[in-house]
Amino acid sequence: MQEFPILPERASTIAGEVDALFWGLVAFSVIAASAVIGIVLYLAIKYRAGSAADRSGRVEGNFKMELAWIATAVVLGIAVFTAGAKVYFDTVYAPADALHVYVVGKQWMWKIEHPEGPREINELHVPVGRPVRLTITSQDVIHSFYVPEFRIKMDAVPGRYTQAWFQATQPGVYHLFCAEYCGTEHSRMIGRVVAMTPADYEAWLESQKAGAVVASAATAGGTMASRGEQLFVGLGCASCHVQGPQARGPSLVGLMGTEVTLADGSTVVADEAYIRESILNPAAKIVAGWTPVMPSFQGLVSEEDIFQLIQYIQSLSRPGGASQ
Amino acid sequence: MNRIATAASEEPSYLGGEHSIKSWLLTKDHKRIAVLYLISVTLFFIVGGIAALLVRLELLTPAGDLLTADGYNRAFTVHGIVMIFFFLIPGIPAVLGNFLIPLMIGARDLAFPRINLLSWYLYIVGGLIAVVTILLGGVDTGWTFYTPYSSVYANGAVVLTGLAAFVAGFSSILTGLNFIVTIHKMRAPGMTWFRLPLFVWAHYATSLIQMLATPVVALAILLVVIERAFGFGIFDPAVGGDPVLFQHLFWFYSHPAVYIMLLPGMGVMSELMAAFSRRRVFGYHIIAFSSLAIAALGFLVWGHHMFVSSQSPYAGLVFSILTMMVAAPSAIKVFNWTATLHKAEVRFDAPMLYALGFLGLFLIGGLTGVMLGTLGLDVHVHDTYFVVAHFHYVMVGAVVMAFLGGLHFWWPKMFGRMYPQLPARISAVLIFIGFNATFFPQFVVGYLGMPRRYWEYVPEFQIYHVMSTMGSFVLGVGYLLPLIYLLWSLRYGEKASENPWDAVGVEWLTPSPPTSHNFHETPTVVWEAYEHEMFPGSEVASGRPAAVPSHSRLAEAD
Amino acid sequence: MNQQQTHHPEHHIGLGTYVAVFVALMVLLVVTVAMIHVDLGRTGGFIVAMLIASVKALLVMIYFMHLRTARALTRLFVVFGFFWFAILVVITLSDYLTRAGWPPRV
Amino acid sequence: MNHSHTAESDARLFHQFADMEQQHESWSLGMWVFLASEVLFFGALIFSFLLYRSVYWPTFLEGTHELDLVIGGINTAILLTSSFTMVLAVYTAQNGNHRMAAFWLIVTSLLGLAFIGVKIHEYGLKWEHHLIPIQGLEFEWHGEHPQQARMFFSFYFTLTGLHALHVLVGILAIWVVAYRVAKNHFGNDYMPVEIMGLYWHFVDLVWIFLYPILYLFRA
Repeated sequence: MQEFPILPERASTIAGEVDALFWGLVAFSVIAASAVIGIVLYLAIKYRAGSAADRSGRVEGNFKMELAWIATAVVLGIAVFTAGAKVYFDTVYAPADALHVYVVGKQWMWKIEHPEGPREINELHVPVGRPVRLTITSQDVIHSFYVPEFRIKMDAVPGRYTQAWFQATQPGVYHLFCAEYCGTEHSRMIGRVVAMTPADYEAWLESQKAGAVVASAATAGGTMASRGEQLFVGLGCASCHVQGPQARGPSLVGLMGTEVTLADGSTVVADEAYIRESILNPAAKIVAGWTPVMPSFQGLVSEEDIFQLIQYIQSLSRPGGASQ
Repeated sequence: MNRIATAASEEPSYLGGEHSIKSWLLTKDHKRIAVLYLISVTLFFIVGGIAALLVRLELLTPAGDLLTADGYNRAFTVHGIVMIFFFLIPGIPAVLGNFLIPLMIGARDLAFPRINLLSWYLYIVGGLIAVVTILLGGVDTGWTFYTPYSSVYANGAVVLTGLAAFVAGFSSILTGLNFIVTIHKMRAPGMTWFRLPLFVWAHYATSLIQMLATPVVALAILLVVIERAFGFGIFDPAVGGDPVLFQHLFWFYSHPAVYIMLLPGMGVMSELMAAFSRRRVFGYHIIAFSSLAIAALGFLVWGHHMFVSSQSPYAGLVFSILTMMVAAPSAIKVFNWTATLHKAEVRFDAPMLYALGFLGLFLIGGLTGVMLGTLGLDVHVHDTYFVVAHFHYVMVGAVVMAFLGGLHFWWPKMFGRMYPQLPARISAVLIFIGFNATFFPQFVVGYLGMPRRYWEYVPEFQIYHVMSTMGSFVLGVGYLLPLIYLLWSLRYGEKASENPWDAVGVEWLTPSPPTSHNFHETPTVVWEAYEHEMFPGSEVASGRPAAVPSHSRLAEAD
Repeated sequence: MNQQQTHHPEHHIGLGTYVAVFVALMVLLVVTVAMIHVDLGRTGGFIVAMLIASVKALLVMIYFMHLRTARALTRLFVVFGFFWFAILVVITLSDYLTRAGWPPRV
Repeated sequence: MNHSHTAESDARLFHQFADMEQQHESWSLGMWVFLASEVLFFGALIFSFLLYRSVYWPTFLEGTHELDLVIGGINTAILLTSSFTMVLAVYTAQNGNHRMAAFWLIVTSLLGLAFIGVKIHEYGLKWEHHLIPIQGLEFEWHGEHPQQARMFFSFYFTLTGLHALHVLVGILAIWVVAYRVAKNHFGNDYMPVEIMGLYWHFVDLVWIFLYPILYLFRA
């Protein structure tokens, strides 16, 4: 008889918290349920028709007890809510120094890309002990990136980016599922998350880079940023977005994460979603002082291309990034 | 012992009269319409059950070997759509509510009999469209129709299925409309709001939800149908539409819809606990108002279905705290039902066993609902079999148990025949055991991470699916038993008296089965809810003068 | 629960009132159209237009639909309808507004 | 189905009601409860439209300019007048003058038809300008974002289409009621006309909100 699992492995920092919350609620439920069932059976048997129990002084209602019961239910509810919310907020905002990974859900496969360059299908290699931030989107329908052993889940919604993060604690191979129904092969859109010691991870990165050089130029090995740069030139972005007088578009050097004032006076933070929107729907947010001449690239660039362009633009903000 | 029943015994019962097709298909008698609903609802339960059986058989093995992937997706979609729109939503209100509400409040019929018949015809038209789409291959979108899959990528008859759901929804609106007006305007003299049976209170709250929630899902499904037929792109992200807006509109109805299914069950539960404890329900007013509280709060919590759907964390907080509040009225009801057993005379007839089964399964369903409403936990268990187990515990465990309990309780009144007690008790216990065997393992495999709607799954989950499928066979047998002995009782069951369970309620004053006009004269209610001492129909008070029949509404007792 | 009202309580809304309400509605129609020339900004224009529309709606409901003489129960259901619509709007906006500020990022 | 016919001209009391007053109140409450559910139906659609308008307001602005403000205004005036004639119908029915009531009902339905006629004319204009967002039809948009413009017009056609459908159903119902009032089927019972009036006023109410939302936001 194969091993009889009751709980998925605790392979991420928050897994322990989620399980503690779960066992707490299970314990509370078992106590509450057995208390009620116990009382019901006791009363039903004691006062069964024909039994000689004393039935004088029947109570039709007791407002104080009712209020007490309502109060306990509400107070318990708030307590459970706060416990749950605390654990939840640990899963929402990723720490700043997190390793960044881009995930694109597509009908019936997960395409994962590391800034350092490796691209994987239905596989995700991550180092143990370091937070990993996922920027997730979908190319067609709604999927959901779900790693039970890490207790994280986040929908991949087409048309926008969603965030999730985890920090693996134990090396091992864990399940990757799609949790939102997405069509015929929904149950085959699964894969593996391989958590490795940092040394193994570095070795894996090197092997990926080496392997990539051998691969054809078309898949253009090297980092996402370098692939982004090639796209930046290939698609003609470089002809407008340059520094200096003949620029017809705002310079993108040092743009990432800064405040941008728009033509209608409002300001917006230049994050990934802003760049994606500006590529696909340029007229939505026109930078102050520039005319809306940029054509839309809707349909010309895939989700991976946009990720690579974002990485390239991000690399322009880091000192010593690729020169323009 | 002059009762209204004896005065009207020469009149034929509503079943007696003429038996032509026209007299049944064009009837305006709420009791006949209830029987029509009972037959059609049972047929759809069987269709949904077969789809469930296919799903369970497929999941016996990790590999997809019984059905193709597409076949499996269509099977669970048929199971979802048929069970929810064509069994659970009409279920108790259309069968028991239609039959009993006029009787319980001393009215000759519902306020709008013709609209009641129209409601049944809309239900049948919706049902036929659904059956046609199933024969055409059905849809593979799940009963939730999430966009953009349903509106752009799905390749089934989504337009037809959407119309079926739309028409069935409109039938539900009309039933709700009928109940609200009847309960407000047609109560017999003396039947004040606080003398109403709790069954009627529960249906009043349910009708409010039906009226105020169903239009929004009617619109959401209509938009999906229009988008798919004309390519409007309202929910299509490729052209800038927002798929999450569909989820908001859909769940704005679909969570209150959960209470449309549950509240009538709670109404039946209150009646059964009162009747089989032979005492007034503990805290009558609190139970009545908790039904209204559930109806109102039920509208505020829909976002807990969308915690991980790119909904903002702030909205997640709002929905999670409100979900905890909606749990309170249900907890109060359980507390009051338990307290009703105190100093009672509990009889363990078949309906009471179903009621106790309801209590047990509803406890587990309710408490796991609180778990799912907790943000930290829902991230892990959302869209897994943990959720599947939760809503089956509440929808199938509680609601179907209450439906069967109510059916067994009022069967003698509806058809004038008593069913054999032993097989009824056996089926109640069998359903309880079979149900737990089917769905408790799903909690465990859900927490292990088994996602919903999976045709194939990883091998280590198989042990739980095998247990669940074995349990589902026991559950299946448990559900078939009542079909057999209840139909058997129609011909061979012994004649039932007016008040076989010695319960309190105006419906127990009429003959079994009642005459087509319910009451020779409108009764006047002089007893409090569930007050055996003052109730003319109960053995305790036998020999006292019957309820004074009054000729017009204005001649009032109080 | 028994009401001793006259047989036709609604009778006392006179023809004159109806004509006055009708004229008011027409005037408000002209006003709301004229308002587009007054530049109040996007949200300002929206609020004013909705206010005028609400006044027109109230006029129709109170006088033409006889809410003025209707029973409290009927008015309750009118309030239910609009209140539940408000629930849908307010709580759904709690998601859209906090997603990424205004305008909501669809 | 026995319903007591006290006198030919007297109203028809259905068997499940104890007296006429209970029947009247039930019908009135029934219609109001139904209208409450319709508020949710149109409300959810209008809310969705406003949400999209707040996100894509530049393109929706151009879409609004595409709609003819004057035609919309005329249509609103027509519906307001029809509400007024419906009130006259109810008023005359209350006074027992069922012939005049039938007349005003017919006038109301004719105004309804006029509204539908203007609507068809407007749709014709959109057809000529190739602004029908249905797939397969050529959608001509010289502005910035044709896809968002298509969405504006899909909302426009959904909103006005569903409303026009409700107007058509109202017109058919008016004809039935008008015929029976003319044939004096209801005797001195004005309630059927009143109920018809409630539905018609609601349809007018929806348009009172649709007109500014679709036609008037041009700033």
